[in-house]
Amino acid sequence: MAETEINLFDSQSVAERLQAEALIVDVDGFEGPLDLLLTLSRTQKVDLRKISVLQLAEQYLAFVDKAKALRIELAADYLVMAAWLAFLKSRLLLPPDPEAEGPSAEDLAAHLAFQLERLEAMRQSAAQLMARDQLGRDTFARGIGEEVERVRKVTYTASLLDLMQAYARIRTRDEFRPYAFDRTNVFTMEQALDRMRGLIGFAGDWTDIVSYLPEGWGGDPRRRRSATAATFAASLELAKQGQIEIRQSETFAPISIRRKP
Amino acid sequence: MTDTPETESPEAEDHPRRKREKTLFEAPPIAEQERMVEAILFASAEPVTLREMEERMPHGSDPAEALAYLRKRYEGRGVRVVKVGDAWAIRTAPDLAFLMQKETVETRKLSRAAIETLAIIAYHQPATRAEIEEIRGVAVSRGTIDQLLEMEWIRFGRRRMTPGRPVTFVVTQTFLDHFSLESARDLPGLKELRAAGLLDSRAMPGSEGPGDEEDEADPDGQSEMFED
Amino acid sequence: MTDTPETESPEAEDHPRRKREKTLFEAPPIAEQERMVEAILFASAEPVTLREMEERMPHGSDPAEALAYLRKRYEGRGVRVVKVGDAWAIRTAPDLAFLMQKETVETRKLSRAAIETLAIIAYHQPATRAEIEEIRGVAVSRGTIDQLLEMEWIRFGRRRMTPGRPVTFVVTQTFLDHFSLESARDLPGLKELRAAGLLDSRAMPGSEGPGDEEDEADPDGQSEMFED
Repeated sequence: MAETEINLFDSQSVAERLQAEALIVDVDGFEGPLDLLLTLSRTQKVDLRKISVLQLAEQYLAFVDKAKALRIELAADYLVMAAWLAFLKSRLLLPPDPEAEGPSAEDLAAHLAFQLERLEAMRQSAAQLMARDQLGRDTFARGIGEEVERVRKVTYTASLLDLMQAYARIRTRDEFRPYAFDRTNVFTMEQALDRMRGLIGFAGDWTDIVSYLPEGWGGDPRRRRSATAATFAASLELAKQGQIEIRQSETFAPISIRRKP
Repeated sequence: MTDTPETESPEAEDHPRRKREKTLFEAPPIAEQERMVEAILFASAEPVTLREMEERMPHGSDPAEALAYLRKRYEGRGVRVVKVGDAWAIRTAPDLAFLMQKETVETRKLSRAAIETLAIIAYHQPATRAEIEEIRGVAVSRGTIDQLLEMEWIRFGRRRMTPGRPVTFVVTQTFLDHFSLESARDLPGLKELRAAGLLDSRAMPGSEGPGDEEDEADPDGQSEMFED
Repeated sequence: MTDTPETESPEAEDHPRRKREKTLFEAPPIAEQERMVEAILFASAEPVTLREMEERMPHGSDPAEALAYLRKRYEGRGVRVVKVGDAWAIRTAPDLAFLMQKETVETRKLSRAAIETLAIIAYHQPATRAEIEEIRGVAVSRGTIDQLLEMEWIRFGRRRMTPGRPVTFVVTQTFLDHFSLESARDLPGLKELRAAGLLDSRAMPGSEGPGDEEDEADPDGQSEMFED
């Protein structure tokens, strides 16, 4: 282990030293612990498949130690990797425990080597990809595009008969139309509001809001419902504006209002 | 292709045109120059002058000659090399212009909502949207009105001089032409529709003929129709 | 040229391909069809599929055959007919890039993370974010994926049928076009990587993490990758 450390931090070429310093000063310059491991593994100058994971783990742990000594904050990912490598290292150094469950240290080491090799392969592939002829740099598309004009023309037709039948349909529908929004039986809140604004000046005492219903709206249940709802909503609006007070003694009891004194 | 120089020779600037046999660097073969002109014309966003071609091509090139070959090559092809002002460009052969336009014509029957809206406007014009909704008993979607406007079967009329000054719709000349009508007044009234067997239910009070009068006369909520 | 129909015949839709001799309307001669394919490809900056060509060409045309002639005609020329996924385009010959300095578009410099992410998606597609992170050993920032999506080099693929139904990413036609690839199969070194097992999904021994989803993913992935 001491040898490795020396190898990494003491007996380096200037370039390597600069690189190592760059590692330490700027952990974020690395794209994660795998990237750092890959860089470290390159110093072994061997086939990634034959890499000594033990040695690699030692280099990594040394790096983390060194970085800590420099009081550089290490990202959690790096520390997790360090812990994992320390674990792996202990497993590799100790004789295998026949009782132990789970994958062997060799399997774990092989997987790490695979991950590194795969990352390296992707790096190389990315470089090969970027070295290909690129559109806009090496090859070019037509400069003066003559885009196809999409002319989607939809013509609608209707005959005079269609028109007349449609009109006849509408005009004769009143007798049997299933549903139509019939305004004759709707009393709007605006109407109620207008009405109450005119009347509220006289309401010094508590008065049941039912008495505010417009004339002719108290009989037919549909009309009464609409007028009551509108009047109630209008009362709330007026209360909100601070013009009136509302009270109700209990649930479903009559609602009374009066002008705000 | 093999002897294409990768960059222009350094003397390219002060080289006198058409004297390439005297230059130090051999110009590329004319076939190669033709390829170059082809690529330049293809990729340029604007027509290219001979001068611009020469500036971009290797030292000693003769774009005019290369262009002449290229033009010949494209004769009768799907695209042609054409002169635009004093510059050159590749353009689609005029007889193939139809390929650059894909027209699909579809004839559809007008939707029920549209035809009803149209009918109401035709019979009641000028009609506001509120009136149309009143008569149809359902809301009129913006799309329906837009469609009829786009077809130029209806247009905006004068604003109604009532609170809110709602816009009104009236039918257009295009509408009248399509339905072979002289005027909207020629539309058959309900009585005639009934006589023609298009209406088989009983007469509605006041539904004698088309036009605004009829609406006013109709007691069934019509007064509210014009509340706006 | 004279007998080119100006519009598609009404039966164009339900016409079975490659049986043009049986149709009512004679297809244009193949030389004429070649001109049409030429015009269509020249006009479009984007690759055009055979289907799109067929839709635009007269009834009974066989753009595939016409295209074969056209490719041959443009062999060795300044522009080439290239295949991009299941579409076709005309592009300048790469050896003439030196002429195009003026046309060169300054591409945004991609970060190392973006380039690697792109490569991982291209070689492993469809790839989930978790897989990309597994390979790179570091979290993929949202911005990286967004940038690639925005450049239209990647798009969303089918969701993986594993718990959480993660989204996958695949490369696009624009990507293939940009890197002069006929299909994702032509990615450099793909065969070697596969032979070396470096495109296998191999889970960390003893973990049941990404391994599970990847097992199922593979057949799916292959089909999507080779869907052209």
